[in-house]
Amino acid sequence: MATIWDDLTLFLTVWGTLCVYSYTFKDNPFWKWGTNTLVGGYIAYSAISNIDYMAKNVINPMMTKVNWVHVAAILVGFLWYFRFWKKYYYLYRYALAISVGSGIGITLAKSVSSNIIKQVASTMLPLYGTGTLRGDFDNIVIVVSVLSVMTYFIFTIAHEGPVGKPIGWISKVGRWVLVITFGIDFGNVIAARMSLFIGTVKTLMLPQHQTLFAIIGTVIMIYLVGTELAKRRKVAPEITAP
Amino acid sequence: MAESIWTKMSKIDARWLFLFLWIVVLAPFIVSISLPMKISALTNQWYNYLNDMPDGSVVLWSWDVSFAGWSEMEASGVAVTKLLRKLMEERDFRIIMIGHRSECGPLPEIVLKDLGMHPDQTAEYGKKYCHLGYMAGGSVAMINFAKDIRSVMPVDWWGTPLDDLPVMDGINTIQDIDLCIYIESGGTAAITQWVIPYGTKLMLCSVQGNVPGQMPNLQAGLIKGMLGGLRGGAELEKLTGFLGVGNINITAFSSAHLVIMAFIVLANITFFIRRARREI
Amino acid sequence: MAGIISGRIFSGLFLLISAIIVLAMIQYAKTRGARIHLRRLAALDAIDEAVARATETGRPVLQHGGSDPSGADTIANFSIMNYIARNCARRGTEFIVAARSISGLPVIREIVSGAYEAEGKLEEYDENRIIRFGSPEQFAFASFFMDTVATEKPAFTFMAGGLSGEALTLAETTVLHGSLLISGSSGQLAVMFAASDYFLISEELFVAGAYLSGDPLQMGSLAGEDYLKMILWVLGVIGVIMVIFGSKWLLDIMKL
Amino acid sequence: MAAILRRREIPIALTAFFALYMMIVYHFDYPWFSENSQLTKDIQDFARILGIMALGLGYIAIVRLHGGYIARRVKHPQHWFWSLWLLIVLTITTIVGLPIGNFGMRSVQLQYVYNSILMPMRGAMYAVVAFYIASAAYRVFLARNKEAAVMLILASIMMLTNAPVGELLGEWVGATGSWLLTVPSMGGNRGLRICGALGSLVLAWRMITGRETGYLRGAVEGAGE
Repeated sequence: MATIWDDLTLFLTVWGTLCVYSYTFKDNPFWKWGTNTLVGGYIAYSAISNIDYMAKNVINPMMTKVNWVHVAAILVGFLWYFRFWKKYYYLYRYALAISVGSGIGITLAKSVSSNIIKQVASTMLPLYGTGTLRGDFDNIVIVVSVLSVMTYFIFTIAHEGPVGKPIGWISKVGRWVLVITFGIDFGNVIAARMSLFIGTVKTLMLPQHQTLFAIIGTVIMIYLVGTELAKRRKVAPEITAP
Repeated sequence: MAESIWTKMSKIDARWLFLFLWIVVLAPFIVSISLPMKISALTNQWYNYLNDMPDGSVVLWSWDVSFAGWSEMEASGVAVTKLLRKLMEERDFRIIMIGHRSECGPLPEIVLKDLGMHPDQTAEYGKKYCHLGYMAGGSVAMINFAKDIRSVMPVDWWGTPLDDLPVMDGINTIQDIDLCIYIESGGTAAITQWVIPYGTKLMLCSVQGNVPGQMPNLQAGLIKGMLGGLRGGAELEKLTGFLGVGNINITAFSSAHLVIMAFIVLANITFFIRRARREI
Repeated sequence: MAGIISGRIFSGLFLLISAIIVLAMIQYAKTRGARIHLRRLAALDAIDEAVARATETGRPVLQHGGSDPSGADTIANFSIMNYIARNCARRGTEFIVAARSISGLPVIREIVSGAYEAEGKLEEYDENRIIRFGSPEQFAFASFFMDTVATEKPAFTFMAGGLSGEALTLAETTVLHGSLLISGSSGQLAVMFAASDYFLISEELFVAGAYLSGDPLQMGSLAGEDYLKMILWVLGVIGVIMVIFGSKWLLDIMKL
Repeated sequence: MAAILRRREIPIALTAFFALYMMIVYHFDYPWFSENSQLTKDIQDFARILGIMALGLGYIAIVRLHGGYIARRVKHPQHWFWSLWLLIVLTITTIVGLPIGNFGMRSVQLQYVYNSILMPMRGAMYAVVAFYIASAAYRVFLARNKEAAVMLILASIMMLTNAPVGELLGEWVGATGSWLLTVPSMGGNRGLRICGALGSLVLAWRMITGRETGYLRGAVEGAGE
C-alpha cells in the first residue's frame, strides 16, 4: 500500500534530478531550489551520521565502562567551536593542530613507502631477457616513462650547458609521456562523467518514474524556453527601433 | 561577408548539444539494443583473484562511495555483493561490510534490502555476514580498526554487539581478514593504512576516473585487482550471470561515447576548415 | 635489533634523509638565497605576452581568486596574482579578480593593492571594480564567473587554486569569448590540459609561485625536493642495471 | 594567560608532537616505545574522537553564512529567500535524523530524505559536468598543436576501449587501449605520484617545523564535486 510518502519520494526523485539539470539551460529558480535543498539536506545528513556514530559506538558503551581517553577527546573536541567566537578564536587552533599533526603522523611514513619506495622498486625491471620481445619492450617503456616524467619536474637545473642539455632532452620525452598520460586520463574522465549521467537517466526511466519524468520535464522546459524567448522579444524591439 | 556555414557551426548554442546528448542517451532505454561486450583483462584478473581465495575466507567488503558516485558504481556494488553471497553460500566465505563515509551506512543497507539480506527480512543476518555501518574518523579510525576492531566498532549498524554476531567470532584485527574489497569514488586510504603496515590483500572497485591513477599500484602489487566503473560492473555481471543495472546502462554508455567522439571530430574539421579559410 | 619493525626500515631512513635535506636547503636558501637557481618557466613569458596583448586590444585581464587560502594551489595563485597585478598596473590594463573564498578576500585585497602601490599607481586601484566576490558554493561561483567573462570579455584569463568539477565550464566559457587561457592545478590535470592554451602541471604551478615570490622557504623546499628526485632517479637507474645483471640485492634492501 | 595561549608556538608544538610521535613509533616495537603499545593506541584513539568532534563545523558555518544572508536580505549571490529554504531543509533533516522517538539514522523518515533528495540530486550535480564535457568536446578540444592532437587521438582510442561499440572496429582497438593504460600511462601516472608524494612530504616537514602555518588560519572551505 503506497503511502503518501512513497508517492512524494517518486515525485521528488524526478523533480530534484530535473531541477539540477535545468542549470545546463541557464541559472533559474528550479536550479536554485535544487542546489539549496541539496546543500541543506547534505550538510545536516553528514552531521547526524557522525552524531549517530558517536552515540552508538562511543557514548553508549561508556554507560557501562567509562573510557577516559574518549572523555578527554570529547572535552578537547569542544575547542573546535571557538572558531566562531572572535574573542577566543585562538583556542580553535589547539584542536586543529592536534588533528592536522596526527593526520600527518599516521600518513607520512606509509605514504613514503607506498607512493615512493614501492613505486621506484617496481620500476626496477629487466630491460631484456624477460623471454618475450613484448615483455622487454614494455619494461623499457615503463622505465623510460617514469624516469623522464621525474626529470620533467626537476626545476633547479637549467636546460643549458653540458649537464643541463641532456636533462632538457629527457624532460622533453617526459613532456610527451605526460601528453599520453593525460590523453588516457581524459578518455576515462569522459567515461566517468558519462556513467554518472547515465545512472541518473536510468533512475528517471524506471517504470514508476517515466510518466513523472515526461510531465515535469515538459513543464520545466516550457518555463525555461518561454522565459528565454520572452527575454529576447523584450530586447529585440529596441534594436529594430529607428 | 555573410558568416560561412563553418563559422555558424562553431557558434552553435551549447544547449542544442545538450539536447542531442539527452536524446542519444535516452534512446537505448526506449529501444533496447544490446551490443557484444568482451571481458577485459583487468576484470578477469579481478574475478580470478577472488575465486582463487580458499574456502572459508573472511572478506571485508569496504564501502567508500558517495551518493553521487553511486550512479556510476551501482552496477559493480550490487554485482559484487551478489557474488560474495554466492561464495558465502557455496564456499563458506564470511562477509563483513563496513562504510568509510557518511553515505556508506545507508547505501549497503539499501543493497542488502534489495537482495533480501536485511535483518528485518531474514534470520540469516549475522551468521555468515554482517554490516558494521559507518565508521567515522577517516584514516585514524582505519588504524584503530586494524589494531582492534571492537575498539572502533563495538556494535554493528543496527546496534547489535559484535560478540552476539557469529560471523565475528575470532575476528579481532585486520590480520584475521583474508581479503578486503574496497569500492570507492573519491580515492582510498586503505593502501597506506592497511596494505603497507599489515600486508592486507586489497582489491579495488573504482570510478573510471581513478583507474589510470591506480595502475601504478596494481603493477607494484599493492592492489591485487581493479574493477573500473560502469564497464567493469557490466562485465562482472556478465561473468557471474547476475545481469542487472550494468547491462541496462552499458548500451547508453556506448552511445554517449559515440556522441562525444563525433563532437570532437566535427569540431576539429570545422576548426581546420576555418583556419584554412583564414576565418580564425 | 629486535625493537625495529622489519619492512619499515628503508622507508624510515628515506623519511629521515628527506627531513635533513629539505630543512638544510631551506636554511641554505634563507642565508644564501641567490645561489638557488629556479629555471624560468615558459609560462611566465606566456603571461607577459598575454598581458601585453590585453593592453593592445584594450580588453581586461581576469584572474580566478582561488579558493581556500591555506591550499597549496591557492598560495601559488596569490604569488602569480601579485605578478599579474603589477604587470597590469604598470601598463594601465584593467585587472579583475573573481573571488570565491570569503577567508581569501582580505588576502586578495592586500596583494592587489600592494601591487598597485609598488607600481606607484595606487590612485588607479578601485577595489569595487577590481575585486568581485562570487559565492563559496561551487556552481553558483561558476555562473558568476561565466557572467563576468561574458560581460567583460577579457583578452587573457589566469585560473589556479581549488579547481574541481566546474573548472571545465569556466575554461570553456573563457575560450569561447576569445580569451587566451593560462591555468595551473594539481588536480583535474587531463581536462584542464586539454582546455587551456598553456597549463602549469601541478609542481610547475608551485615553481611559478616560488619563482615570482622569491620566498626562500619555497625556493629551499623546491631545491630539497629536486635533490630527493635526483636521489630516487639514480637509485632507479642503478636498480635497473643491477636487475639486468640478475642481482636482486638493491631490491631486497629496499624491502627491509 | 590568554596572551600565551594566543601565540602560535603551542599549536605548532602540538602539531609537531603528534606528527613526530606517530611517525617515529610506527617504526619501533620496544617494550617502552611501541606501535602496538596501549599508549600509542590511546593517543590514536584520542586523535580519532577529536577529529569526529569537528562534525558540527560545516553545519554551523552554513547556518551562519545563510543566516547572515537572511538578516541582511541580500539579493546577491542569491535571493535571501533561498537561504531561508536551505535552513528549513537543514532543520527538517536534522530533526528527522536525530535519535528522538522513532526518528534516527535508520528511521523510515530519514530514508525518505536521502532516497528522494540526496541520492538523485547528488548524482545529478556530479553529472552536470558531463554536459560541459560534451560542449567542450565540440568547441574547445581542438588539435591546436601537436600535443593536443596526440592527446585527442589517444583519448579517442581510450573511449573506444571503454565503450563496447569500440569492439566493432576490431580487436586492435581494445589491445592498444589497454596497452596504453597499463604501460606508458602507468609510467606517467607513477612519475606524477612520486613527485606528488615528494611535494606533500616537503610540505609536511615545513608544517612540523612550524615554517608553514597557513593551515592554522582555517578549515578547507569551498571544495567542490
